[in-house]
Amino acid sequence: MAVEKRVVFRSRWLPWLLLAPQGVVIGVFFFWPAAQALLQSLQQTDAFGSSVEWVGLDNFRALWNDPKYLASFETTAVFSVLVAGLGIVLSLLLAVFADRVVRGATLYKTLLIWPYAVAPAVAGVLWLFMFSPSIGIASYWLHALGISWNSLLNSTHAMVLIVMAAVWKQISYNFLFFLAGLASIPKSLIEAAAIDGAHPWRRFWTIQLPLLSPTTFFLLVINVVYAFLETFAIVDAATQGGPGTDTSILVYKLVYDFKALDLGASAAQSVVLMLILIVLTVVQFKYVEKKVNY
Amino acid sequence: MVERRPTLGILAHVILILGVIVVAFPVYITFVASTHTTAEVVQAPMPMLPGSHLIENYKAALLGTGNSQGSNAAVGRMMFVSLVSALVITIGKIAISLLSAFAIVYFRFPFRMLCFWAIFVTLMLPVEVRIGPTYQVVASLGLINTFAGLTVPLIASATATFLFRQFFLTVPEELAEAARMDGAGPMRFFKDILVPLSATSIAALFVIQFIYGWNQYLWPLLVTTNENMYPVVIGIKHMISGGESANNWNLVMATAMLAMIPPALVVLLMQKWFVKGLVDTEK
Amino acid sequence: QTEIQWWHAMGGPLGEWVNDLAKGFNESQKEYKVVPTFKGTYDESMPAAIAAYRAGNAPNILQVFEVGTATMMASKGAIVPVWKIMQDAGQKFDTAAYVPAVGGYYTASNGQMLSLPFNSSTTVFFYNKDAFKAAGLDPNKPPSTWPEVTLAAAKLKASGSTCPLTISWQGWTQLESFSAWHNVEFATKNNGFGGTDARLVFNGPLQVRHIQNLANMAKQGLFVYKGRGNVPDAAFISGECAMSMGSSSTYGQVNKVAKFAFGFSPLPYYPDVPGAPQNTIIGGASLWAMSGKPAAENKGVAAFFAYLSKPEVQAASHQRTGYLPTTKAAFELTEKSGFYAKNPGTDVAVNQMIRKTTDKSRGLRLGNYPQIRAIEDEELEQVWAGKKTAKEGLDSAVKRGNELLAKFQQANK
Amino acid sequence: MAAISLRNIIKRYGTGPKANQVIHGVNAEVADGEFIVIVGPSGCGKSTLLRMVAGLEEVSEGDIAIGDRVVNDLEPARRDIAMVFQNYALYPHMSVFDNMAYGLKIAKVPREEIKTRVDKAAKILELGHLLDRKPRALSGGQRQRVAMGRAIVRQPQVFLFDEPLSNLDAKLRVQTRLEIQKLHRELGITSLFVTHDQVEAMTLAQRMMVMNAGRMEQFGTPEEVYNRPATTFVASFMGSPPMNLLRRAPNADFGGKPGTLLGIRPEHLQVAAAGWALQVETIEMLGAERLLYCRMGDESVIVRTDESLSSAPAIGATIHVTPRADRLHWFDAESGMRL
Amino acid sequence: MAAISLRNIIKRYGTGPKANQVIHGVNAEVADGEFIVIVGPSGCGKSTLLRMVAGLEEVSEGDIAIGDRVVNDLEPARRDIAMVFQNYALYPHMSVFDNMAYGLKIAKVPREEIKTRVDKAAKILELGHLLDRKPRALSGGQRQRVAMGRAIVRQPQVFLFDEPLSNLDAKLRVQTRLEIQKLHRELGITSLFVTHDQVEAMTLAQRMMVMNAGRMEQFGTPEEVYNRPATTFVASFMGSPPMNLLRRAPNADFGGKPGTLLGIRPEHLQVAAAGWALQVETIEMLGAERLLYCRMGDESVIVRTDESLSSAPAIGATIHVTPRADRLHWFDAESGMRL
Ligand SMILES: Nc1ncnc2c1ncn2[C@@H]1O[C@H](COP(=O)(O)OP(=O)(O)OP(=O)(O)O)[C@@H](O)[C@H]1O
Ligand SMILES: Nc1ncnc2c1ncn2[C@@H]1O[C@H](COP(=O)(O)OP(=O)(O)OP(=O)(O)O)[C@@H](O)[C@H]1O
Ligand SMILES: O=P(O)(O)OC[C@H](O)CO
Ligand SMILES: [Mg+2]
Ligand SMILES: [Mg+2]
Repeated sequence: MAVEKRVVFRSRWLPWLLLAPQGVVIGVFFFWPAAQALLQSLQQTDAFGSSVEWVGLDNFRALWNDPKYLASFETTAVFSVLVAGLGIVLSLLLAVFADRVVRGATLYKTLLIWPYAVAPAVAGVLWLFMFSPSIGIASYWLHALGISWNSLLNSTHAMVLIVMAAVWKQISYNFLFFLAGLASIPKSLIEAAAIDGAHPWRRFWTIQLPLLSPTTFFLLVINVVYAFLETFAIVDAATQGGPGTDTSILVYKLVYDFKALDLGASAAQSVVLMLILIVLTVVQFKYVEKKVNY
Repeated sequence: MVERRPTLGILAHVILILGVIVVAFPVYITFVASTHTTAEVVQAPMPMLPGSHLIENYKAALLGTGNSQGSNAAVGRMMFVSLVSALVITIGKIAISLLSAFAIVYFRFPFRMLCFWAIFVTLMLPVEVRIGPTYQVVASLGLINTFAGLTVPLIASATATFLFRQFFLTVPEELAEAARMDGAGPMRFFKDILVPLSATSIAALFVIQFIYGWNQYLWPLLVTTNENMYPVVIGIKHMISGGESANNWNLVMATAMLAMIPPALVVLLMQKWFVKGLVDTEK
Repeated sequence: QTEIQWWHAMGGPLGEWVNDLAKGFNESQKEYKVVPTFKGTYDESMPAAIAAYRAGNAPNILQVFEVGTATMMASKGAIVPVWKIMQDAGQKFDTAAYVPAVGGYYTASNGQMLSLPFNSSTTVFFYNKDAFKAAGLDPNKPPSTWPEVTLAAAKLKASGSTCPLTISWQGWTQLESFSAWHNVEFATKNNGFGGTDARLVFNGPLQVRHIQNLANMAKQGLFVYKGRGNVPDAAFISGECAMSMGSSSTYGQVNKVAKFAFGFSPLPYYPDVPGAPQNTIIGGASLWAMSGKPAAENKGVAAFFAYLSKPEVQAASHQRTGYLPTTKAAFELTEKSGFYAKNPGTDVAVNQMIRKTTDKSRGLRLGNYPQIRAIEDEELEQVWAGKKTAKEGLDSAVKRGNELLAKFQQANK
Repeated sequence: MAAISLRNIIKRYGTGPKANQVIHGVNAEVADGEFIVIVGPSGCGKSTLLRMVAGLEEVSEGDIAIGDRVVNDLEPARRDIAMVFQNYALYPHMSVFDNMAYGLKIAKVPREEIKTRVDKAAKILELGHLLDRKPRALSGGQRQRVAMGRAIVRQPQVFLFDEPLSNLDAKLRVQTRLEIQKLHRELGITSLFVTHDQVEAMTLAQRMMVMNAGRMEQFGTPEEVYNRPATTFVASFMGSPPMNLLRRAPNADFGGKPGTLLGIRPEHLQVAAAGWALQVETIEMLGAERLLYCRMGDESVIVRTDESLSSAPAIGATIHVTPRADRLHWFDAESGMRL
Repeated sequence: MAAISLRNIIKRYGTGPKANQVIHGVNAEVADGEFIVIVGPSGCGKSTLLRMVAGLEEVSEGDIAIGDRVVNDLEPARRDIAMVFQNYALYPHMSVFDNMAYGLKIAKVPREEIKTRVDKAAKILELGHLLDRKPRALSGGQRQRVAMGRAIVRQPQVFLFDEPLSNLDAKLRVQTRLEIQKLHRELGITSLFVTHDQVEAMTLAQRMMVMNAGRMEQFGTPEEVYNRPATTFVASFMGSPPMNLLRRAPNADFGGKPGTLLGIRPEHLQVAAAGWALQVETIEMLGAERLLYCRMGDESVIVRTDESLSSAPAIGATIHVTPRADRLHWFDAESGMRL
């Protein structure tokens, strides 16, 4: 991958003009609000904003002193690792096999891509509907299998439920990217490896997987961000953070506190979350991409 | 195929079929539920085969005529709102990302990489995290209840900018040089050469962003105060949010199916381009 | 025509009801037009409205669930008290016309009513008559005390029921209403009516005893936890659970979908507690008039409120939705029409409410209450799961809840 | 090392009526240790043939044997072959060392020996200092050598080359050609080498297989092919500039009959005072010699002359040439077969 | 059409202490209508020079004039030049017609005229039937012609070619070379043609500029360059196989002094009964001739002989050669300059 273009157009103002629309949008609707959030995190206000008090780092201190919030980090870590990990592994598995088969490939692909169209807000409801202990078809089957499914009181079941729903929602997206990545691996490499005596399994590990690493890396970033930020609707619909607070991931707590009009706490959490993500992404870029590039 | 292994072929089909079952099952359940009466759906276990109320349920969902249907806005209008906002978001994102990626790849200017990172960081700032203050901004710009308010704040796109940048880096430099020799200025090159060449990447992003736009929930809920401006996802939530009574799951599911059709169509129609677009981008 | 914006959180069939109310009003006069808008669930519509208020876009009328009441009241000048809006518009307004447990909930300590009671429900007990019959219980004699409930549950279980009892809205029914029903203090300062320095005390001996009781039942499989909020209703409606407790407003849905004979009755109580049963606490929501609106619109709001308070309108709503009649007149009207006779059990809720309230049963007025509800849910789940004893769970809930109250107090000085 | 036999090989892509037959029955016996070049124009089926030997394509009909095993149903890995691809197909994420060692690692060759073998190959190919680099940090020629190294270390029975030089520039091509020759002399491994470049074919082949449209037109040593082309196709394909094939007038001079073609190579036409009269149309100077593109009636004739700058004819001038009588080729005009 | 002058051209990439100077003062005058080939090894700065003329790179020092305008600060489009790129740089999404017409459209040439001009160019290049195709549906040779067509329709004053033939296979390269020659004869447009292939350079150039490491080593006609190379670099770069440069023993035979190198081309060594004794190491058959790679003491010597198959020496045999006395070149061993 070329990193820079040799030829460049020369203009002092044109690049700025080209960046302007995106710049305005991110400035006005992303950075300004983010700065506001930062500001709010240092304040204590009532819901209506009629009394504003500067409290310095009190909101952060309160978070730090809240064992539930700290526990939520662990929950989030477990959840994100599972979602990103499973999401990537499963979709890779499907993509590798879909790439292999000749017959019916298009049908498989179509059916696997379809769920991508489901809204997260609806996805949570769907899964709840399937796994609801009273009317859910899946929990009914599980009971029939002798597993007393109870995502309401069993933390593990609850975690499994939201992980499944979140992975399910993301699997098509990952699948598509992997499919594309696999298609871009020159066929002659696979042939060369076959002649070198590598069997399909070995070939996958030593050739295809390493060559997919740019795709995997991209998906890793996207999936971690997804698990951290875009799963609110799923958790809200499926477990509401329960049982107890055992599935209360950071973003769930954040949006919940926002809904409960605890603005200072919610803003402080936004700031913490952004920091975590930025650090995570930088780390991913620094360390993972180094290994990824070839 | 570089080897002859029937077992592996069978394994591939087995895994794919399993995958399809797991992945498509919720959608199937949705469909089945949308063909029964409410009472049938809430029995445990619910029926596994489609029932006989398909037409009646879908008619009710589409026209908003179900006897105890929650939302009075028929799905038709909501679908329209969803469509317009999804399209505006999609086209907007693609347009501004194309421009930014063009600037970043084809020009040299101070703070170039800083600009790129500034755009990239927005990945970490989804609506959920900045919702309150963003609402303030939109309100003070008078964009409440407008398509602009529904769409513009969501229009920045780190993913699209990133992918376009990757793609532009693979476009041979000689094309730009040839265009310069032909007398094309930067914008002319952009319009005549770069954009047409990006067609497959654009298609890929179109799918991703369309679905993103179509599936918005929290944001539209906040910036619209008029049910005429509600997208269909809110409509679905409207039908299931009742605090008091159990839901008309059959109609909810019928609406969910209806709401799934346009994005599913976009996915299916663009599938070929989509994958190809991503391939081009990857390299 | 002056447009009145009305934001609500009524989904499903209730959305229709809200629309019909607006239609009814709009057709009854020419001057105003009420435009109802669904703004998501209770916990979504309230922050949306408050954000809108801060941006100068608030609606005229906002429906707020009962647990948001303290937040709304504490807002300095964001709302116009209902008595004032009625007075300014010259509408007749008599606080005494309201059912005491309903009106009291929304009335300030000085006796002035701040928001208009709209869809008020309360906690009731419902049971599956077919299942009772099958278990050898008298289908026409629902258990009225907790010992009886336990006994019935055991019998139901013995007859093969996998879920003898479940509970909706656990915090509301088993802590809040339970405390009021037994005339026990839930929070200091008259459950918060006396000021923002109120603190939770629902970890008292009676509450601990009751929750421990339920935990034991859960362990024996007599009580089966089916989720937060109203989710467990579905388990009753599908016939899985034989007994349940929840909102009176569930009536309509049960009546429509259930394929078995069912009965509604008052909440069970502990017979050894003096003063029990007292009255239960309301749920649901009330309507708030937002400030900063032109006088003409406020007049429209008042007119609409007056319309909603009409006994005919009230009675019709009550009969349609299962929500309480908020005025005594509406109750009487319904009774006279023979509705209760035709639909046995529909009067249970009203009868639980109509009594005179005490300081411990008037209701709750606590800040940050949506979060406190969540804490109750979280801690109770730990108890049901056997991870905490009732005492530990309630102590922890009280401690965490009190931190939020302190925060609220500080923010609303 | 092993002999290879191709027995009536037929290849069809697709099945049923839509099947597209691209190889129409090729028979050939390659001796143990021989260096065979398969040459022919683009699309004639060279790669397909090679890939069938490699096991990357299935054989539709006929048998392929390596040594004395019929390998039709053997997986590529089991055929004990190594292949050098046109685009090298180096593993981009592995170092040069790992690229070469990959096949050995899979074969579970002990570490020590892998190192020895790779080092030896690297030495032969002068890649010693590049072993730690990734392929993208190599020049075209170096990549080519790595690809070759990867094949060498395997010590296979058969080497297959699919146009391995076509991505190199002219200079490098010549140089690598020599290296391959040297290598084959040293290792003596049976090799099939595909190219469409006839200079490559001539210089490398012990025997060459000239293919056209899925058929083998001639199979012989370069000398045989050059001096006694079996068909007009071979005659005009081998040799640059190609052999002149004349249909008309002068044929009779040498006893040509109607329905025959006279073939004469450009270097076998000597400028003389008298003889065929040609009109010079273009002249190309190639340093040591000069090509005259001429016209004789409606036929074009190419003449190759030594450099002798003083006597260069002008464009448009008429020159006279005489063909060397001992270098005439006669073909049947219909079938193109040598007479 | 116009003359081009390069006046003391210097090019540095980067600025300040990290600057990397790649062109070190090139001076050259190209006459109106001349066909100049710039030749040299990879990385010597050929493309850089060409791109400066095109305006795609800025000139660090010195002036470039086209006609009588100094064009240093002129946009590429204003210089009235056309360029053919190595990879053709055809717009993949436009038809052949649109590819050719694009520059004209931008220049707002009327539709009618665009059509006339493109048709004319297409006719010259025999592209008439391909005008509606997209580039990806064309063969390499056809793409090459489209790239040329795109340059022609512009009717520029100057043509620039940056290795336009290197992506073609050998056969096509020869053919296209002829076409370019023909075209230049017809249109007579001043042309700069970059290549690192010396055969191309020899056949195409009216004059050639041999570059090495950013310097121009010789600028003259192919004959001059071939027959009187100005430096050892030129001597060994031009000619394939390269000129033998001998440092040792035999020099004295011809009056060589210490510190000089004797250059002699492979074709000027004649196998004889006596003379220098060489040991044959490798033999390459090229059809019409044969190359003998030999060793004489510690120097390697290449000998080119005519095909005469009967008398082919064996590898390892010793042969005797005599150099043609009129074809000897002497160079200073230090500076490499011709003496
Ligand atoms: N997978 C395939 N499916 C169908 N036809 C194919 C396939 N691969 C090759 N062909 C056809 O088979 C014929 C021979 O192709 P092949 O690649 O063997 O030619 P080649 O001689 O190697 O040409 P080149 O010199 O261009 O590489 C061609 O006509 C080609 O179109
Ligand atoms: N943009 C650039 N920045 C820095 N150095 C460059 C740049 N472009 C070329 N160079 C250097 O300038 C020198 C000359 O490069 P140029 O491309 O002109 O060589 P060339 O003669 O065209 O070689 P080739 O035959 O490989 O195309 C090389 O050493 C190259 O590394
Ligand atoms: O379901 P509802 O409307 O009776 O309301 C329930 C209450 O909000 C519980 O607090
Ligand atoms: Mg081939
Ligand atoms: Mg170059």
